[in-house]
Amino acid sequence: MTRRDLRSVLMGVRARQLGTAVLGALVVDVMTGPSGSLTAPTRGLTGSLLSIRAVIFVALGVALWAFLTFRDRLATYTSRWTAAIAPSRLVADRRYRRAGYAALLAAAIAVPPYLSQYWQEVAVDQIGVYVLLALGLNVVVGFAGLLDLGYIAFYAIGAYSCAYWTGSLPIRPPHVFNPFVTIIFAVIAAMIAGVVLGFPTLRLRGDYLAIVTLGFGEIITIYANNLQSVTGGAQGPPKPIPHFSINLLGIHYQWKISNLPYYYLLLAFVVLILVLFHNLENSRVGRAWTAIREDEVAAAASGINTFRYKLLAFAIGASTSGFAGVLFASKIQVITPLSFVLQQSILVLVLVIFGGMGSLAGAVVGAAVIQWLPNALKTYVDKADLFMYLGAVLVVMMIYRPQGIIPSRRRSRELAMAEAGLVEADALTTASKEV
Amino acid sequence: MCLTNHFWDYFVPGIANGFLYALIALGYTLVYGVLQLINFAHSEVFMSGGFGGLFVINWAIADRHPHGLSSVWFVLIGIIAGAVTGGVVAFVLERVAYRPLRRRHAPKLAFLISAIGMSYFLYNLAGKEFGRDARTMKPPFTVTPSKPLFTIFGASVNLYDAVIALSAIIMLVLLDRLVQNTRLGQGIRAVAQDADTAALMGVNIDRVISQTFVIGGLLGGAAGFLFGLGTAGVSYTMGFTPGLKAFTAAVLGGIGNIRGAMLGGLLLGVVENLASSCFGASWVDVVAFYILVLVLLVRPMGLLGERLGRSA
Amino acid sequence: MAADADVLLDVDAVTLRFGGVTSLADVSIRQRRGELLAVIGPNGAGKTSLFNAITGVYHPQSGDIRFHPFGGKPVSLIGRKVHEVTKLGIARTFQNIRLFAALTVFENVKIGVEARQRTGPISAMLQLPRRRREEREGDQLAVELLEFVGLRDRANDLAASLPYGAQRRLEIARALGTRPQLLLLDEPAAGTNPVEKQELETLIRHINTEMGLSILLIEHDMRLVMSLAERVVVLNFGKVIAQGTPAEVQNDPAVIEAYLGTRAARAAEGGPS
Amino acid sequence: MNQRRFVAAVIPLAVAGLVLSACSSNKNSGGQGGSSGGKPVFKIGYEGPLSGGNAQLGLNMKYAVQLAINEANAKGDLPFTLQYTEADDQGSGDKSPAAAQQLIDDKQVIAVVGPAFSGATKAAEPKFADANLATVSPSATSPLLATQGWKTFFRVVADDNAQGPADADYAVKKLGITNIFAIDDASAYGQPLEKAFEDEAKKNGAQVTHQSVPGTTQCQAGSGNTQQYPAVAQTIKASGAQLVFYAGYYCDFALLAKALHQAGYTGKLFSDDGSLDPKYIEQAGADVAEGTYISCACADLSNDPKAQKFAADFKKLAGFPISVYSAEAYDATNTIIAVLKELGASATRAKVVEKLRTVDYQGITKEVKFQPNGNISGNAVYIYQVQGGKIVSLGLAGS
Repeated sequence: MTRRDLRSVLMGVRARQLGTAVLGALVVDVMTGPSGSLTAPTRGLTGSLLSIRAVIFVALGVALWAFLTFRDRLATYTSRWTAAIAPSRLVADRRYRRAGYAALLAAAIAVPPYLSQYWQEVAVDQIGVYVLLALGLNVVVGFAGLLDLGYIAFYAIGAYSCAYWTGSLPIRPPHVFNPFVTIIFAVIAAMIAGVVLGFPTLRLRGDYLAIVTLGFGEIITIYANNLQSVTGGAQGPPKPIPHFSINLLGIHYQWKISNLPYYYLLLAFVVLILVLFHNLENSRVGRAWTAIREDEVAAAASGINTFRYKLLAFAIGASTSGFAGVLFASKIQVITPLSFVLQQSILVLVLVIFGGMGSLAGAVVGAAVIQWLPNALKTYVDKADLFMYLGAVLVVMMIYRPQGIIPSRRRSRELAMAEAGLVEADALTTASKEV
Repeated sequence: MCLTNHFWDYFVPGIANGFLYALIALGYTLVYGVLQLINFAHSEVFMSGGFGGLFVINWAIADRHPHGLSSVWFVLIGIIAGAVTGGVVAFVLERVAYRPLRRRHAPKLAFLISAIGMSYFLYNLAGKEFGRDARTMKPPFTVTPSKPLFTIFGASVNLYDAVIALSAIIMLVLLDRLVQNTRLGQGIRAVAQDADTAALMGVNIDRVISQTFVIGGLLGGAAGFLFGLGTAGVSYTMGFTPGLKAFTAAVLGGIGNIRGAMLGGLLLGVVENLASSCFGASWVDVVAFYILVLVLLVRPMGLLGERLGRSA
Repeated sequence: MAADADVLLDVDAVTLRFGGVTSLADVSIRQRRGELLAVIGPNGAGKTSLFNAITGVYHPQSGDIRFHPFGGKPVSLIGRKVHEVTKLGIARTFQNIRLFAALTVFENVKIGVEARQRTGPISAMLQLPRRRREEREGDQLAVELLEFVGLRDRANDLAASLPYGAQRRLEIARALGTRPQLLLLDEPAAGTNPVEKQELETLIRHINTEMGLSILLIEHDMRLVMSLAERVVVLNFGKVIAQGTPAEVQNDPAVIEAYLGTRAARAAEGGPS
Repeated sequence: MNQRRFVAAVIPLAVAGLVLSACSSNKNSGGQGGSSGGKPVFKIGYEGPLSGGNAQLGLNMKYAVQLAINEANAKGDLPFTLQYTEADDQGSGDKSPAAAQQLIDDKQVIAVVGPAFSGATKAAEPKFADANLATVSPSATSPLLATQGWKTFFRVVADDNAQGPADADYAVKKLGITNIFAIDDASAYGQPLEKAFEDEAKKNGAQVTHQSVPGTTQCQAGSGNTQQYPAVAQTIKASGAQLVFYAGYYCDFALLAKALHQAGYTGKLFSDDGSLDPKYIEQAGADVAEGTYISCACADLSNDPKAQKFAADFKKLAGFPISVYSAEAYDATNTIIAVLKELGASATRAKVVEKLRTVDYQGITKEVKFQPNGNISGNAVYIYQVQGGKIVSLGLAGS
């Protein structure tokens, strides 16, 4: 390539980047601009595109573009800076990682009492419970490479099991239990549901599995909604589900309306599950899942019962979900089928992938960030537009960091190889390749 | 009552639903054919088509009360407006949410998430700009809707259903011809069969993928308009359920397979209506799901099997 | 023909069809315990199909494949799943190497070794003592196997980073990890350079003699086949056209015809094997 | 790699946008920031769905609350300054406790309008009761809510057990219908209302066929599909019903009405306050909607000058006309303001709760007086009918 060619190519790239910057600026302008309405559908667009705002935004975009393109020194400085704080670099080093986790745990224990009640509430209802959900789905999607879009159904099964065994549903159980005890029933029920769903469907290929699980999730909600005499219908169980309590060996403790006790209970469970899953990941089972994800045929030829391991992943994911359901039900005390719709399944999937598929730390951080983000954003933007911003964040994130915030080591290797064109990025949808 | 004396009364409107599903399902199936990806944001392409068609037709009709031939023109204008909007949105969608990821060989789930993100972004943007309540579409024809156009097997067919079905049939036939007989279609089939080989043979993959998205967008957008026509309303959340149904229909017929999508759509439309007559509207999705599972257990690749290249 | 007592693998009149294509037509092959048996034949002769039929990937329409494990009753392999066949004591490698590319060399072998471990998810999660012991034993065996195939110093490298010949050896190590009685090698020398080929030849011989494993070998490299195999079976168009010692087979007119006809074509095509 | 560098360009842009919009949204939200002239600041919180599939219903109420607060401040005779604050619960039980907590944490919040939905109320009310913060819901109609013993719970809307039987009595006794097809939208609002209606209608000797038809995503956060209505219409037609009762919102009701019309159904249509909206007529079409009965536990707004002014001012503030539950939200807010006026600058949360028990405020939809369990006193249900493309009051259901 001659020098001139190179230059024209570079100019081309620059021109494209300028275009992207201007278009990006206009999109941000429209996003943050005034809204239209039923009677004035163009008010939003004209208000943001045909006003001084547009000029400001385009100017900002162009300025940024110019800044980055023509100040090479600065550009390298910024990229070095971003590289330095990029979590993957830090996380890659084991020592940093250990220290980081210890610091995180310490912060998770020490900080919440100083937060406002509101943030404590968010930390329990919206972050804590979803961290558990994300950890469970991470086993299914991240470890075993199965796309499950009906994951929230098991959460529903857990929550309704808890409601049933605590006597909150219209149908009475043979014996009423404390929510703690119902964890066992709920986990078993969710696991059975996982196996029953998985047994006929896990032989299907990735995308087909996705639609079948999606359908399963939908029908569980429909059953919950329609069977009024069993579940209470759309209103949910008529009686509030009781809070947790301990009444054992002379110790009496009742979890009540305040959030901190629930927070610590959840934290303990999350840490427990993290330890269990970490052991699992680095065991025979975890390696078998990786093998299945990478090459199902070779895995089978190495003696791995692929079907059984997939079913196992499904069952473990389902029971974690069911477990989270009990915690949720007992904390919120009120459940309705609306808590278990498809969008929730998608949300949990987003948490897992945003955090970094296959990575336990990623699932935790992803859940924390995505669940925290709307609550933090809503002070600044119109609440009705929250999901628009969330959507934009997801797209930008996937374009620039498809591996997620903290990818697992195995996953990031797979992705690096895929980027170099060596292997498929994942075995989610590739059928058993020709032998 | 179930399946017996009113069979055709349920069957006939089911066909019209089915054609709508088929139009949308094609968008899923075409993209799946060339990329092996579920385009989760296709439901928003459909929604955009609804808005595009609505604005243009409302502006075009203004205060008139169209009838006769002018009705045909208005419907045509609406379809074209919807289709063009859908096509443009699908094109942008591919550029923003797919191409950059493709360049990086991102994992499949990253595509899924970026498509979900795009879907959230688009429908909420529409809600922000156009209001969050349903908008009403002006009717392009002035007839008494209660008067059936004609009857089949004793079941009355109303004008809306007839318009939807007829437009859909024309578009489906055009698409089938396009994929079978043109160079564009050849390219799509080649990429669907084996993208690497197609690239070696000089097919511009990027362009073919872009074109595939646009074709799917045209059909989806037109369906969005027809949908708005049938219900006389368009709203920012209208994409979700029909999108889901159409996706199910595509899988039912064999995702990636054009004729499969058509068959799956029609089948789902009819099955839903019959299920409604037997079990009530709130159980329709349950029945549809059971049928899907049964079909997949017997034919794991859908009714007509998978490949876009082979059977279309 | 071997006496029934030392038969290890008995492929009995197996026919395998795909749609209208017959890959294997009435194929019968018997392998003795400890024998290194080679299967040769031109492209498309059905060699890999034979492997896939034995290992449970394909299911033949007729015929039977019986395996006589050491100290156990003979079992039919028909209708068994791939992992079951592996557990019975038959391991294989693939023509186009199929390693777990993003895992380390050590982990690849470990996956093979773990095929025979028994502890389940619960003891793994809780790190029960039994699980720890098993983990240690597995590590030890994996290291030994890596030592055996000469990859010990690369244990922590990624599988994909190994040179071609080393990947072949790693695949064999992974297969050995499942503790097979019969090892199926699908063109192990394909794509290797002469040095690597030499190493492979030595390795295969060691496996056969030192470890005492029976080996069923598909190979295109005639020199390798003639030097390693005790007996050779020749397939063409899914049929057994000859079998015997390497010397006998080499002089069989049917074999010469089959090879001359296709070898010329192959050379002209330059296609993959 | 070019792209990576570009991420640096996108993020500052987004931040800049957020800052800009934050400025503009502050400007939009009423403009009475900051405490003024030594007067104490009281905030009236609003909890409802402001994002998600039911956002429109939430917005219908939000602007009414804002309007009432703006008007009270504008009069200038208050011994305190009122401010508006809001918490989004997306209409769901999951988000509701956090939304409630947000309002509770803000010590200036003296009373709350909402929560809008029954499920959200069920999940949040224990928190409000614990904080002794009064809530006046404009729209939560589940009968269960009044049975939980929450001291802080009030609502200005009739519960389903008041409205459903009134509807049934009107349909059977007044209209003389004997064969009814009752439909609910499978939501927490429709299901109990339909049940109450069905029980009463059966008691009155009518034959009732019931079907649950999920609300559509196009209209609300339901699971239904717009395409379901033609089949439902066929079923209704085949049942030979003389009247269709719909427990749900106007948007889905309009779709059902149209499908029924196209199927050739000629019987009567009957719905409830969720459908009392001119948009029902617009979306169904005037000829389809003609003759539809709609019941509401709210007085006729169309001839009341106060209500007319409210509607006009609402449209100016919100940018869209008043809709379902706007007027109730306006009344709920004004009830709270009336209580605050009586209490003056020394009002506390506890005092507001106490005072609400005895309040008697003439709102635009009804006279607001509460029963001990928090329900509105008096079950005056009015019947409306679509006549000539307009919703016209037929007077009280019982009369």
